[in-house]
Amino acid sequence: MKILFFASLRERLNTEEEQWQDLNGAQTAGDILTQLQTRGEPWSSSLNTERLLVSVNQEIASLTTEVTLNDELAFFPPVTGG
Amino acid sequence: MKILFFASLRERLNTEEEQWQDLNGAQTAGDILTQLQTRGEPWSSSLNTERLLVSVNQEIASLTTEVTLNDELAFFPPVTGG
Amino acid sequence: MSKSIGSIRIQEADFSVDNEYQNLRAAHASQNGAICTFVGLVRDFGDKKGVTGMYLEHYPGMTEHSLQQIIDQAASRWQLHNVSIIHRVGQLNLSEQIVFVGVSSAHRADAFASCEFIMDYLKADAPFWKKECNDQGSEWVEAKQSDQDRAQKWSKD
Amino acid sequence: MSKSIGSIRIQEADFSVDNEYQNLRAAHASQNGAICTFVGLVRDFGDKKGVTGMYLEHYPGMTEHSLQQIIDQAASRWQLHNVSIIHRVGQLNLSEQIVFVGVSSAHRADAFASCEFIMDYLKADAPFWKKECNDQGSEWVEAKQSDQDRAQKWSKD
Repeated sequence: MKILFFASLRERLNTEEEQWQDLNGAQTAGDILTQLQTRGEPWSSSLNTERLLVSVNQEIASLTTEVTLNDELAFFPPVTGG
Repeated sequence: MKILFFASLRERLNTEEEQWQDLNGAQTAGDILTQLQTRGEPWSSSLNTERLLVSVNQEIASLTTEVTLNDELAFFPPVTGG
Repeated sequence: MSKSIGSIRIQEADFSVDNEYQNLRAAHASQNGAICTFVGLVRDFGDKKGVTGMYLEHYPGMTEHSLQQIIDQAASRWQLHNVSIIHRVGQLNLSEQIVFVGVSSAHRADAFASCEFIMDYLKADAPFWKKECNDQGSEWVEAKQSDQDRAQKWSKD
Repeated sequence: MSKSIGSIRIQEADFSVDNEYQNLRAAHASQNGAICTFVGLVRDFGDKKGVTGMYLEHYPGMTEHSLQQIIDQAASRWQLHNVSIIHRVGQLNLSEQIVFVGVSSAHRADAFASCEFIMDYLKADAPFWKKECNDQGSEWVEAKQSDQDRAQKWSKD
């Protein structure tokens, strides 16, 4: 699984991309988020926001969206283009 | 008084402008219209339409708008620009 | 009443959308967040097929006066930096440019709304008349009730 | 489902509004009655004063996908001939062009509505993020609830 982070979230985590070879039992986007949050700071506070968006395979998704090892996930703040 | 006619009305009357030296008692735009209509054809039928617009001194007016000898009147069909 | 803004031109000559856009962009340059432009073109199917062009007549003097009133209304209703209106008259061929309306503002909502408002009132109120030329000859275009209705709807908001 | 229309470009380079307008005008030339364009520019006062520019980040791939979905929605809702979207990314200075949306149609109502619809959804849904640069440094722009609200209002119509 590829996991991407963008904008302020990318900067706070100092990470733009991870590759996972094993989902460690995660079945949903929310399960992935929980695993990231348990890493401690800055992960726990940066990923613990009500305004965090998630996409699965480049489509906006929710924390209940099911995921597999082949998916591309991304976490990012609300968009501000245009 | 200057009286102007535009577009289809100008063509049907074959007149684009008249100069009046005397209002013959006319006090409103409607009085002027009545005098024009009494000329017979093509005036009576061309000026006898519900969709005729009138302006006084280049502002949209109504048949009850008062007029004087110094005014510029115009009669025309509904506009179709843009 | 504040000073009127806006540039209004009635002309036979064609116009450059790029010139108008660049002028809108240059004025208030660092404060412009949004520029909305509209161009109306002579098209193939209006009320009938086979259109080869059109002839546009206007009421000189009243036209400019009427368009300035429309701009003034828009400027009192939305926060606008600049407005440019060009309307061509005379003989126009198929696919030629007829009318340009451009608006610059800080915010996109103001730019979009005012540009559409100006076009709607231009079509409903400004003294222009179109004669459509087709294979069979030429005919004055009938005014559409829908154009009156579109202008009307702004007063309900 | 009909074939998708629209041109979408995400680029660092500046763009020419005139080129885009001329392309929209040339395609379906005799059937275009209305072309509406919108340009968003870097402006001086957003959430704070002293803006010197901005940095734009995006999610490559998802951005294009998201914009195509917005165009498809617009094309299913209004009669459109063509749509062009350009969104710049990277470093932009004050008063530079950020985004272009242009729409051609037979009728002005369709052109205006779809152009504004596309901008509203672009701002609410497309994965772009702005970092505002000012005298004090740089800061990510906070998303505005009003942008979500503006997109929402189209679903009520």
